[in-house]
Amino acid sequence: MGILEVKNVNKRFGGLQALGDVNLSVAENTCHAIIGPNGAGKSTLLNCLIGKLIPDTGSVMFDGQSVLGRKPHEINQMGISRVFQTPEIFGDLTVFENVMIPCFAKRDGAFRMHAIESVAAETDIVDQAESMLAEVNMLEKRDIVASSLSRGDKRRLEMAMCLSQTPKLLLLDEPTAGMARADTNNTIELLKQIKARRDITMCIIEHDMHVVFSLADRITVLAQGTPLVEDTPDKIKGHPKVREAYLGEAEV
Amino acid sequence: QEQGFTNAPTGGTVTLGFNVPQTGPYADEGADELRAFELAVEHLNGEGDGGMLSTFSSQALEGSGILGKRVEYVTGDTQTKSDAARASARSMIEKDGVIMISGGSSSGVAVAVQGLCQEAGIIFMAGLTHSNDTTGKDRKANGFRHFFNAYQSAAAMGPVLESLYGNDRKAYHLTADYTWGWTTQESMQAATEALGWETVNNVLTPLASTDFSSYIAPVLQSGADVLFLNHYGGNMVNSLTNAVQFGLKEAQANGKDFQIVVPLYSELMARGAGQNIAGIPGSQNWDWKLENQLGEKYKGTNDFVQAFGEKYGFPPSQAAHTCYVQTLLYADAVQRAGSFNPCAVVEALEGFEFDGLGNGPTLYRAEDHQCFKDVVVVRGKENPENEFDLVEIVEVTPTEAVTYPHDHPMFAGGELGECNPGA
Amino acid sequence: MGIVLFLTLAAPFILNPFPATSGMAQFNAGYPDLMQRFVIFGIFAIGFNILFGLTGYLSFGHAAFLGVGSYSAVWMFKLLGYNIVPGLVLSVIVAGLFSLVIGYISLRRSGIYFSILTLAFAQMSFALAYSVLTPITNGETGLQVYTSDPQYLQSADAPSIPHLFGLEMRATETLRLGGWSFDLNFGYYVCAVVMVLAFYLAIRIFRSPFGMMLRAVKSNQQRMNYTGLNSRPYTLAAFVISGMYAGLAGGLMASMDPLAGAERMQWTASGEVVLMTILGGAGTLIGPVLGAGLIKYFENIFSKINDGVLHQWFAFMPDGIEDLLVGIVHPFVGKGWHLTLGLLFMLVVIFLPGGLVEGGQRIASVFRRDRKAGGAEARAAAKRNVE
Amino acid sequence: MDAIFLQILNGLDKGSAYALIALGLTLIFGTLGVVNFAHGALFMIGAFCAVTLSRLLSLSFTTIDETRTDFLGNPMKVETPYAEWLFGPEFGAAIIDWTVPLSILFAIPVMLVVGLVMERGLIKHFYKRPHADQILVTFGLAIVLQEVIKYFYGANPIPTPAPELFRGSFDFGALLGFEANAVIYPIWRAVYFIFSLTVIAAVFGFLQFTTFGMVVRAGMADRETVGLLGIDIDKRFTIMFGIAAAVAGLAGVMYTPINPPNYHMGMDFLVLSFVVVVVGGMGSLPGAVLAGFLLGILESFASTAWAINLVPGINQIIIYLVAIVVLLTRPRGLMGRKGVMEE
Amino acid sequence: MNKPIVPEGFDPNANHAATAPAFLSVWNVEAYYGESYIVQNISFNVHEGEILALLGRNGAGKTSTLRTIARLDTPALKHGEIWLDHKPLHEMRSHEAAAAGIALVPEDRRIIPGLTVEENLQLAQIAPPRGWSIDRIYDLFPRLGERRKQEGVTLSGGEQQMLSIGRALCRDIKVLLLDEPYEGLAPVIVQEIAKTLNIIRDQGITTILVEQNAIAALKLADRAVILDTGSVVYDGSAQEVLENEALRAEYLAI
Ligand SMILES: Nc1ncnc2c1ncn2[C@@H]1O[C@H](COP(=O)(O)OP(=O)(O)OP(=O)(O)O)[C@@H](O)[C@H]1O
Ligand SMILES: Nc1ncnc2c1ncn2[C@@H]1O[C@H](COP(=O)(O)OP(=O)(O)OP(=O)(O)O)[C@@H](O)[C@H]1O
Ligand SMILES: [Mg+2]
Ligand SMILES: [Mg+2]
Repeated sequence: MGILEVKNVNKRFGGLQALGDVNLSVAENTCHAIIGPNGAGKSTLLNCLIGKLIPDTGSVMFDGQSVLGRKPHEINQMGISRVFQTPEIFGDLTVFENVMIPCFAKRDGAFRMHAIESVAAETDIVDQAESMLAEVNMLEKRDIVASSLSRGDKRRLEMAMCLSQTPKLLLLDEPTAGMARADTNNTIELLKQIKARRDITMCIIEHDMHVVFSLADRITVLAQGTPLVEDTPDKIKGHPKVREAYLGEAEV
Repeated sequence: QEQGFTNAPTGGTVTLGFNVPQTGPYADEGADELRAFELAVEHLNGEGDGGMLSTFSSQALEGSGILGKRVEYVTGDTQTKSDAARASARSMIEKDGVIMISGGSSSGVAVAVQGLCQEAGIIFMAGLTHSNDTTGKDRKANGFRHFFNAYQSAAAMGPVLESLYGNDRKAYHLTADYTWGWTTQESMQAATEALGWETVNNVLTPLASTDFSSYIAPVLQSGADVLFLNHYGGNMVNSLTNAVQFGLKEAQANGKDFQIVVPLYSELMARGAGQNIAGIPGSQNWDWKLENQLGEKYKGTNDFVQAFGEKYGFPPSQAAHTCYVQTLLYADAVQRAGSFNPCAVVEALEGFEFDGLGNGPTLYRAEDHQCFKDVVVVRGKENPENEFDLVEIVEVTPTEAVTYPHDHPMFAGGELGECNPGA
Repeated sequence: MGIVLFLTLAAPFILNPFPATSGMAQFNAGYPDLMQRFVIFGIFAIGFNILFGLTGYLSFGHAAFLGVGSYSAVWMFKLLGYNIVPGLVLSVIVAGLFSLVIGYISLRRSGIYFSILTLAFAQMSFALAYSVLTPITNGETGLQVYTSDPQYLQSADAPSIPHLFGLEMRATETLRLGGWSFDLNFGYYVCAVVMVLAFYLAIRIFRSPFGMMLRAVKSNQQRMNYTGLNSRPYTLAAFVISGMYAGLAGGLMASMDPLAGAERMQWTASGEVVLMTILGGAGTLIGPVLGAGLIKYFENIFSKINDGVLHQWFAFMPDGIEDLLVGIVHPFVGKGWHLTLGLLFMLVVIFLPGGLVEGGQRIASVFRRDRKAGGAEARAAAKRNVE
Repeated sequence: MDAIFLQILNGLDKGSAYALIALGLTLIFGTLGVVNFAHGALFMIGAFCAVTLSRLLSLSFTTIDETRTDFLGNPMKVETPYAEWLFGPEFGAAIIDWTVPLSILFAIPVMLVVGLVMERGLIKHFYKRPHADQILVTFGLAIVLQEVIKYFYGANPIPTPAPELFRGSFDFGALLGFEANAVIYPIWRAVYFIFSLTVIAAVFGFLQFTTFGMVVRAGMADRETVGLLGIDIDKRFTIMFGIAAAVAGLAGVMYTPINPPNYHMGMDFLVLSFVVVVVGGMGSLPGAVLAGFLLGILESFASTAWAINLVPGINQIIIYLVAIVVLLTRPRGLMGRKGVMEE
Repeated sequence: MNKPIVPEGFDPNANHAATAPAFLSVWNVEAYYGESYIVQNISFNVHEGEILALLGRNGAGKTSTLRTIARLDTPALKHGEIWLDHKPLHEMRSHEAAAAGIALVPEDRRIIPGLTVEENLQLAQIAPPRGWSIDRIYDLFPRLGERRKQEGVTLSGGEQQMLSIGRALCRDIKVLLLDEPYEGLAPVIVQEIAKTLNIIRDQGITTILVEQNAIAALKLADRAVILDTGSVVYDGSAQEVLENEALRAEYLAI
């Protein structure tokens, strides 16, 4: 019984069957990769997990509770955080504030009326945010307005935001796309450390096979909305169907 | 040097405050009032030809200012909003040190400013305000109204309507949905029902309406044969224009010619309605043709028209007239009382009878500070010769017919209170 | 903060820079009514800015709360007596409840749809207050206290105008120093103290985690929800707080001048506070207060300059030139004050995109000659150091 | 039955005014994304085009008629319009009589120029600025335009009658077999209705059957990318603005015989037209038109005596009530597009 | 700003000096976001029909350089000249540059909301000159053909990338500026696009390719320019970078 159980999830957009009978089970404290061709439904699946979309049929259980019918913020409070495919950050706020907000959300829950105390006085949050920024190597950019970051930096920031919540389940939608190779490697290292250190389950979507094979414990290949195969990385590498539908001649 | 009341004038001048709408829909009316105020100040200071000073029965004023002090004035913009009007009035009192405020082009504003003057302890000489409340429910010891009111309009129109349209009529009222509209409608309904007319319906229209077609359209179907437009200003222009568009003026109902009545006329607005007002009856406080057409009784009229016309090139409106007269009446009262003290002025004005200010013999009634005088009933001219000559006088209803007891139910509920001299 | 405290306390002197007898006395704004208006609208605008400046939700119906506040205060005067404390308390409470209801419904939508919802509620309140609700609001005339009102708590010796435990709002001490005269008005100082408190509270809110959350709402509401924060209660809280500020302003207005008119709730009044906030600089703390002051200054000072005054000013010129100058200035003052105001709006927004505060900062930075700071960073810094 | 019919007719002409104003507004506000508080002023300027033309046509020379006297007793001045003097009394009078329809020809170029100047000179710099700044600048502009008009024409309404031929009313009910007088309808309002349908159809045609509409929509969503595709979006925005100004102006011209124009008529319509556009849904032309007619008809019904008796004050609030109900049940108004001014 | 030290033996501008006449030349270009000086005096040349790889770390200024060449409003070009086939791009605005033959595939794809896939493509063909027909785009990316009526922004990330590239090809272009075209694409598609780029090159279109996957980019490119904090630190053959470990480690950290 995995921490995340997706059963028979279907999602249609008009005439298009974006997800057809998806079943997925992610074991606790593992890293599960979902790969597949463009438009296979990977992001759609994640959207169903965080309440951005509601599946037409099927069930999604996290930690023994259903996430369906809950609001996005409730789902997050259950312990699910997501890094989006196109960076979703607070563009008008500084990098530092961007990281503080999830820290507050973690500590205070979905709403708290702390209107009189000053932000600077919340030392535990400030410390937490600082150490998080240090971890992703962005401490020197802390006072920059997030919207003027370069694209790679925005991604790193978003990752920092999600990590600072110490979620039980971290969903990563192409976290290293657009990142310089060096930073990609750093990110892999970071994620590996976090995985080793913390109580965390990860679900990652990536087209960069280097990342996938460095991190994943198990891989699901999705094609046209249905899981093609699910197996260990080694098995997937050589799988003929996967090669044909997805990898092509790519060396992995 | 006088003391013991708010803004007691020091030095050789005394300052009056003229608070009129300078922006918004009534800006032109306000501008006309301001012209009259300026003219009055000129005359008080002995400049110009003296206007009505020579015809005014009191003769206390001699063109040397008030009590020998030169008259100065400040102006303000009421924006036709109670709040803005009070702000403007307060600045006149607190900053400019005025001893009297006059002006206004709506009853809401007049009542609001009158209340303020009462609290602050200065005199308020109302300008154009027609609602019963100004000298009824909301009357104040420090406030005075020369202009007539809705009740008097109705009382004056009654006999005229009877003679024009007979006793067997069915009336339909469209009424602006606020205090003035209601009091006017109430008064007209009472007056016409006394004639034996029937009231078919009364529909309230939002003040902010610009188009009245949906209110006008059902009128012909309702069985009514007279339409009362209890509207003023822009509302009146539009509702009348709409009514004419819908052919009500040519229509037949119950075998009679359909008629439209506008209880309160305003020359400026009549200009806005253009040809549509031809033949429509209504009431006025005063008209610049009074003396020419009805003779000596209304003396003063021509002197005022002459002075005003010479200076500005066109005849004055009733709003201008009432503002001019109010200024003179105030100055005269101070002169007679020998003091600027508001309480002395109140005493001098209460029960004051005068003549020669264009309305014939007039009484400032002590109980409610309302003037009692003849009321003019007019009708839109069929072929006006120019834009200032839009109405013809149908009749003048004598004072007795428009006088009512001060505790008449339509005016009940108010208290003058004590005169307040302020600090 | 210190500056604000100083400015408000010294306002009677600062606003009367010209001797009472000079021609320029026309420009003096240091008389009680206008000073009270400055701070009251300042409070209104500060509150509005907590909603608009922080969350970006543009309410076009805030005047409704101001109006409700005024009505509540006057009703307290009518029922209990002229002490302003119960009036102020009730006006804040009623405005808070009213804004809770309207906010709860309107905040289901965002952007322009939200603006129109708030506008619709306010316009409905205005229309009804003007007509159908006349028994409660006294319609066009405005709600006021009559001698026949019960005033259950009014003791015999208490003043029959608004007062604070016996101290009259209208009480004014006039200080004459040479040609100058300064009005020290008790009502003004009551308002000023309230505004300083309101301003201080706003500073705290801006710097608090709550304030940061509100800015996050403005920046990216989606992200906020996916970060586990429920944006609705945050926006609703901001809405109610700003509604209560508006109610407080309304209550103070009634306390300074015990009459509450329905026009206070009209869309133009709501629009006015929007303009004040933008004019001064939305999202800054002091900006809205400056904007409020400027608009009220124009309304009260420029509208009172008539041709007579103009002639007086230019009297020292030769006649021909005098008439010419008067002719040139004439369309912009007196009944033309709207024109000047309109031009001012345009000039400010064209040349000072961040409002008056930005203008002030530019001048300051010219003095400090630090032009190196990157645009974005400077702006961020400005936001943090708002004071 | 006839009463219902009558109110629908009434609603239609009210609605056509709303629809026409909202149509112009939605081109600027819903399509270009500029919160244009000066739109009412454009409507007003259109109306004053008619006033101006009528002033021009009735420009007169003065002769003194010694036989009559004016109110001060001086000899009377008699004014004869140049038009009558030029074209002979009859034709001259006919031209003056037809001022309002003639004003259409006059207003189109004037409004286009006004629109272009306004866009090039001012609005252009505000596309990327926050909506709040747009509100401030266009509101300022609206005040300035109003005050200028007030300076020249005063604050009073100015009667501008329709041509003799179109004055008065006709018994529309009689055509349909209702009893006489049941459904009376003013001729000019019928003209206004037909005119507005024509303008609406023309604008729809232009935007529907050319790619112009698509390009402008795209440009509003993402100017930068549209520029990358070789399209000079600025020029198209300018044209769009010009069209919107012309539509607003025409609505104003034709409105003058219905109610005499005054300098603040634009402000009176402003809030209402924003409500109409938003209820129709941002960015949707059909939505704006539909909402215009819908609100017109509902307002008309709410003004009937029985409705007011049923719910006192309903006529005061109906528009806002409907707006609230629509916006709460349909998140983006009747036909709004996603993502337009939702933040 | 401290200028990066150019390693000994390298003349950053050597290559561009040697091979004249250039088709597209970027001369001493400086560009700013507001007050921030981002593109710091950059010069390089591109020859007709060449693929140039523009490489560098995150925040090095690659995107900003491409945006400057495409003449977008930000960053603002404050100094320098850009010539395309004897036409002064630096005097143009973006739509004029586009008419002159520049096409940019932006890094965030910039699919226009509210338009369908097909409308997004049609939009590219409104202003002349036109390039490939829409059908030909559909042949290249069949997925787009299947989704022609779907709203562009609801496409999956990879599909959007296809649309963005397709949109550029809809125009008759001389220079194609590709900002991270492989991002978010499945390996099979990456291989497809690489082939397409070769086809495009064969047609004589010049390409500047910005790509984080430096190896893939270098394999495709003829020449490479490497940026660091807004300045050119290497300008030379792509082959050399591929082969020179030290160089890669220094500037690309690979
Ligand atoms: N709102 C929507 N309306 C219609 N179709 C949609 C919508 N959202 C997604 N789709 C379609 O559903 C399919 C799955 O999309 P999804 O974003 O899940 O793909 P993906 O696997 O994440 O692909 P990629 O790797 O390219 O990001 C795509 O073909 C997409 O076009
Ligand atoms: N709109 C902006 N305002 C201010 N600074 C910006 C803006 N956009 C980018 N920058 C800054 O310009 C520098 C260069 O950014 P650019 O986007 O050109 O980098 P890049 O090389 O494309 O990086 P990446 O590989 O991450 O996309 C960065 O430091 C970034 O922070
Ligand atoms: Mg995806
Ligand atoms: Mg980039």
